Amino acid sequence: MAELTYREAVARAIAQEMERDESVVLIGEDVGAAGGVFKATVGLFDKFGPKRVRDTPISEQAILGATMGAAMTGLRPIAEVMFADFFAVCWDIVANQIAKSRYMTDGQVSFPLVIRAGNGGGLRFGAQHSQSIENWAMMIPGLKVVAPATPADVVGLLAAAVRDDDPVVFCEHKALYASKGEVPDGEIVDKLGTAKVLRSGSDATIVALANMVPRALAAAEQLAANGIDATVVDVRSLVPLDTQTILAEVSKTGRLFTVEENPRLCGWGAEVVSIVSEECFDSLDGPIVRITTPHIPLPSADALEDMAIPSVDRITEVVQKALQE
Amino acid sequence: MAELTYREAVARAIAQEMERDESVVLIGEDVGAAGGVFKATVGLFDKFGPKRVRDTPISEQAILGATMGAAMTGLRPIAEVMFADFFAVCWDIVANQIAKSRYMTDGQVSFPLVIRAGNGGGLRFGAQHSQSIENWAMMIPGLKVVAPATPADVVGLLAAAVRDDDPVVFCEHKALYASKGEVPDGEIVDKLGTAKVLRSGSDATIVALANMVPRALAAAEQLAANGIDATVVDVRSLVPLDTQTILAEVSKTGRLFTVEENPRLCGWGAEVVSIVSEECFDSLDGPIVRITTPHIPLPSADALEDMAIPSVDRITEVVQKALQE
Amino acid sequence: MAVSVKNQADAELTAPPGLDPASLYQPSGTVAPDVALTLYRDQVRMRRFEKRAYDLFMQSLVKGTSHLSLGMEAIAAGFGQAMQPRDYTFATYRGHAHTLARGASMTGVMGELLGRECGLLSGKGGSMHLTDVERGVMGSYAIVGAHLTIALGAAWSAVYRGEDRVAVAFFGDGATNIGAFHEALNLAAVWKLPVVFVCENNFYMEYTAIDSVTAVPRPAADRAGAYGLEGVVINGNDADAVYLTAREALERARQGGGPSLIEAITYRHGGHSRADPGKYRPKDEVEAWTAYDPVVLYRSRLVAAGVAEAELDAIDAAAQAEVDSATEEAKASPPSGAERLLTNVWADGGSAWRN
Amino acid sequence: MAVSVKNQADAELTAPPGLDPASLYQPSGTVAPDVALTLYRDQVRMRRFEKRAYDLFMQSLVKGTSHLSLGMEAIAAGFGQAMQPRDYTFATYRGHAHTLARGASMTGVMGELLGRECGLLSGKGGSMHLTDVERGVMGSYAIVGAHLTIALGAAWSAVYRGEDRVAVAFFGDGATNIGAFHEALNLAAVWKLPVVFVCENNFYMEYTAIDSVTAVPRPAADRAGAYGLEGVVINGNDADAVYLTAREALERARQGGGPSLIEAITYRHGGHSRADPGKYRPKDEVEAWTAYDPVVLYRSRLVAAGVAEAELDAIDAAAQAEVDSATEEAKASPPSGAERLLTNVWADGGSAWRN
Ligand SMILES: Cc1ncc(C[n+]2csc(CCOP(=O)(O)OP(=O)(O)O)c2C)c(N)n1
Ligand SMILES: Cc1ncc(C[n+]2csc(CCOP(=O)(O)OP(=O)(O)O)c2C)c(N)n1
Ligand SMILES: [Mg+2]
Ligand SMILES: [Mg+2]
Repeated sequence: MAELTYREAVARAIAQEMERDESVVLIGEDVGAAGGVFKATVGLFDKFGPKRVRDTPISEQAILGATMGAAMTGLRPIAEVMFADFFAVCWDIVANQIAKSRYMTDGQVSFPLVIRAGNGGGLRFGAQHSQSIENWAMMIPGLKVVAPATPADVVGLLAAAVRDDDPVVFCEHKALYASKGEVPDGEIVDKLGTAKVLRSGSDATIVALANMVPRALAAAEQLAANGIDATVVDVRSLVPLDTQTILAEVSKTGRLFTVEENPRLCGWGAEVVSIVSEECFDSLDGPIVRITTPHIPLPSADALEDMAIPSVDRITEVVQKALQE
Repeated sequence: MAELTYREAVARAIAQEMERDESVVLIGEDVGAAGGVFKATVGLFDKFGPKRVRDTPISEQAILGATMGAAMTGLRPIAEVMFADFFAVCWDIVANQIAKSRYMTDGQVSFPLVIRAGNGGGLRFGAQHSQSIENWAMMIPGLKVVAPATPADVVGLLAAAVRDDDPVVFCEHKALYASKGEVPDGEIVDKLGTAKVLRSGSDATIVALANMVPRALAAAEQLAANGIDATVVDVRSLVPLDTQTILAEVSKTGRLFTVEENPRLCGWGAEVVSIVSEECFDSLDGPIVRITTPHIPLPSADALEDMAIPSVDRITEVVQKALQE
Repeated sequence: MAVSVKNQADAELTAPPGLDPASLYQPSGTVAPDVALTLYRDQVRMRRFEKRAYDLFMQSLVKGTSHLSLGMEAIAAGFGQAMQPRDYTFATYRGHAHTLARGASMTGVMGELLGRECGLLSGKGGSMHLTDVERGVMGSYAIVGAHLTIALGAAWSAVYRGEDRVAVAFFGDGATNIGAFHEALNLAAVWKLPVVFVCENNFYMEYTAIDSVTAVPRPAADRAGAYGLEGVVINGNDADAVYLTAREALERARQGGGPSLIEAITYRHGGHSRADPGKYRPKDEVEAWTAYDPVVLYRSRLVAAGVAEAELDAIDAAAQAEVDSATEEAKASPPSGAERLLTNVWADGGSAWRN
Repeated sequence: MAVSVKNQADAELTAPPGLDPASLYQPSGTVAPDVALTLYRDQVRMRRFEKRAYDLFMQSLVKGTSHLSLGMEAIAAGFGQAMQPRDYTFATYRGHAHTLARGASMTGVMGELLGRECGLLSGKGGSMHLTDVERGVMGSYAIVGAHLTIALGAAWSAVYRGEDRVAVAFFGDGATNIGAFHEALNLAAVWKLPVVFVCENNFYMEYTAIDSVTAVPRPAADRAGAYGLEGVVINGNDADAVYLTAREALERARQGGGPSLIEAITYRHGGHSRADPGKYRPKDEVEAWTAYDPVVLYRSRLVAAGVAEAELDAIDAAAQAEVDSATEEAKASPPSGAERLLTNVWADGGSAWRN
């Protein structure tokens, strides 16, 4: 058991997999000698050398194209897209090529690759460096999507993603890189498609992801102080999605609240709400409420950004108000 | 009153606006002399000349970048992205630049532009030329999104989009280009953000978009024959979204069914379901059901593609089964 | 053999507009007689296949769209012969010929166009996405430019494993103006990757002339210098020139000499795709290039070299027979069935996104 | 004046590594005395502003990130003087200097870095997105390459209206390897658009040396030929060279001569951004370039030309005073308030997406 930061957990997971499997390589901008702009790949270049850890030009299409071509010919590449917002400059490779080619060829090719990206807001980087893009990937058939909330989950889920034979978009939350957590010693491999129930309550089920998870837990404490006993579920993996756990937890409380950092429309929360309102309609005791960032680009000023992204207090207030009605 | 094809309606709307306003220009690949690969811009080059109708290289980023820069300096450009799937090669310009710059500059710049694209499947073009990408745009704050189902709506909504001072992603359904419909004579300007109730029933409310609209109407006829009286709503505009009409129509029947061509996850249907299950939960008499393409890339073979996209029969069966339960 | 013959044959045909013999790269070496016959056979097979494909569109047995290589066969044939079985092909939506050139089953290709179970992709990909991994055809890609970057990865992993495989990426003149082209060429050069980039310059994008939208006269060759590469222009209608140039570039790549960029001048006899009559092209240009037919050129060259007409007629007949039986087999194959709709999204064979 | 002085001044400073005086383009014309003083003043204003910005980061009064032009001031200053008020500037995330160069309020820029109401963008954009449309600053863009294509549109609409405006797009060496660069340069050349593309080559991307990831030695100039343009390399630390070259390129663009691509060699004194100590750079390289300081160089040149030290000291003092009061005003301005959170997504001033 060691205490690691979220960013150290990324490097540890990659090292674990690179040691295990020669075919695992790392590619991206400044990921090598510099150890990554978020310092999430520190030490890997020294440990595995320039053949397995490759710095690239600012050419995201070439980076992900090379990643795709390498994956279809025997390697298991891990690519870094520095800020998740940059998926927009290489989206064709991700959404049209990587995601579709296995189906289009009826299985002739597979894409055992991982695309890591610094995702999410809270660092005052402004609208072009702060987006939560997990729904961009979730809406594309053929992509798996993971977004861990703790260092331990980073190690286990990233290792699982590397071992998975399908393409995985791995969303590392920038605001969590500095956060610390206990991580067991030795090899860790988690399972994709499994949500975690972090807290069990009887009054409401709060489903959250990534940086919204600690906030949902804190809100649950505030709610408890006000006599509201809430369940908190960390979705962890959007594709595959652990609907069974979510449906079961919603059935127990009869009330569902989703907490999303992404802008309002068409987020993973809307998908969860839709599944629940079709599949456990009868166990619902009241309206389903989504707590999200408003449908606006993220502002840069700290004061404004803090108002935009769901806060502990806002989660508490919304749940409380909804249960009182 | 004249009968026009959907593709002719596109050209008529553009001509109407270019005649009215010198600042309206058209740009894209093969849109000029060739009249567009879907023949939706036939006649415009001859009528308005090479200064206002410009053919471009295969450079979608440059096309939309130029469109953005022109819009922020006084023109009202209409850009064509030939197949909507190609948004993936220029998504940064659309999602990160055009959509966000007005907010980021607190209103110093505006983007009165329209991006037209051939959207949707049914033409056996395969997974990279058949996507319905309206949700790609809907999830990005700062973009308006329109998807007409009839030639008359094409003229009115495209004209409204051109006159709108914000960026509008205008989804022209490829499978509808050859469809015909009556279009009133003279200038036509419709209103963005208005849904249309095409049929009023008492048993179920079916909400559909673009090519799913005629299918929903046909299904409603089949249902009527089986004693089920369904309302059919054509959403027409996803952003702005006419939630009032949708909520009102759902309240009347107590049952909501959405019909989406896009793949299952995070579509506009999920957004509508989420709004309804929060805002008119009490008037719901049963589970909300989404009818969508499965979460797969679209296959090319006609037999397979027809199984993938919601058909009239499938809509009928799903609604019937749901109401029987 | 080839060289002398070439001069004779070329003398018989005047170069069409846009093809400046003086500016062409002259590859070294000669073409062995057996290779020459194979080059002829492959071009004829492609020619007959594409003609049949066209007929089947017209009978609307082939749905959707399709992009033919009629008139451009020499490029796919020349590279097909020069490549080793272990090499990788990355083609475009215009990839029937390139797929056949690697030995893919004609029935499999025809079946894919028809959306049948016997199709290379079981009908799930269609005409624009032909793939036959066992024969090194790593896919056909329908978004302009993308596969140029994907080819980098195949070359990279070969180098990583110490295998001397080369990736060959075919693309059109229009593709030279999209961003992915620039990123792919630069990274290939920086990493000295074994990739041969082959621009099939047929003077047009879909309906727009390339010179009207390109800042330099030679869309690929005039960009080579931006990547520290040589600008090589060859006669894309001369299978020998293609074969010999390909052999050089492949060998250089195998030796660790890095990527090459080859611009092959050619012309499509028909329109861009099924829907297109190709009216935007000047009549005399079309006539001159149609006369400068790679198959006719090559046949006359072989005859001039002393190959018996009868031998060539036999090759023609065999090719026609192959196309006929492939057509029959494909037609006899059932349409892809429901059982395939939800398979092979994931490596586990399924498409489940939830539990 | 400039020319003779230049030789003297340059003699005093040895060219740092990577700057080959022989290979530099020599613009024609000379710099008028009053312009020279303005060039000095602007460089000093930028220098003092950036130093203050750095201090405010260290006091974490500036949140988020920020990219300074310390050591690169001559480029923004030279273009700022050569441009007409009607011309358009398209800058990057490293755009404080370029925004100030067009006359934007220093308080507005400082306020934006601090996230205050007085900020140019009311704190909604931040350090990476400085914009001042009234002064022709059409925005600062934080995704590498994008604004090169956006500049095309500003130039296009100017031409469309018959206005003789020019768009100037600044970008880094690393930006030359992204697809948007290629698409923008080609279309600008084909349409002969009045755009001046200015590559600020400071030898590094974020932490990676540009020569380790680029196929040619001069990332911008060696690509010019791919677009039918001339490769022009200038001393980016010499405000006169920048100013005179800018004037030529702007004039050519105004006359309908189309785009230019200028590579200005320079160096950043600090790291890439707030977080970066810049350790990846060789010590002697940093020392040589820090010594080759554009402000020091220019001051000594003016002194050599007979400008009184006292006059220059007065300029320095005025610049410092301007920075001090801008800092005070910005600090005194309240943080952007809730009332702005939901405004200006749409042209109607609001953010409603539903009724
Ligand atoms: C990114 C992108 N833009 C546009 C298209 C539509 N399109 C398909 S083929 C084609 C023309 C390509 O021309 P060229 O590269 O010369 O190849 P050719 O078809 O002539 O062989 C275009 C514009 C596309 N498939 N992808
Ligand atoms: C498409 C994209 N990829 C990566 C980044 C992250 N990034 C920001 S600045 C930068 C380095 C840019 O280097 P250069 O173009 O030389 O400009 P400089 O910062 O040196 O002025 C990178 C990689 C980005 N902003 N956009
Ligand atoms: Mg072509
Ligand atoms: Mg740089």
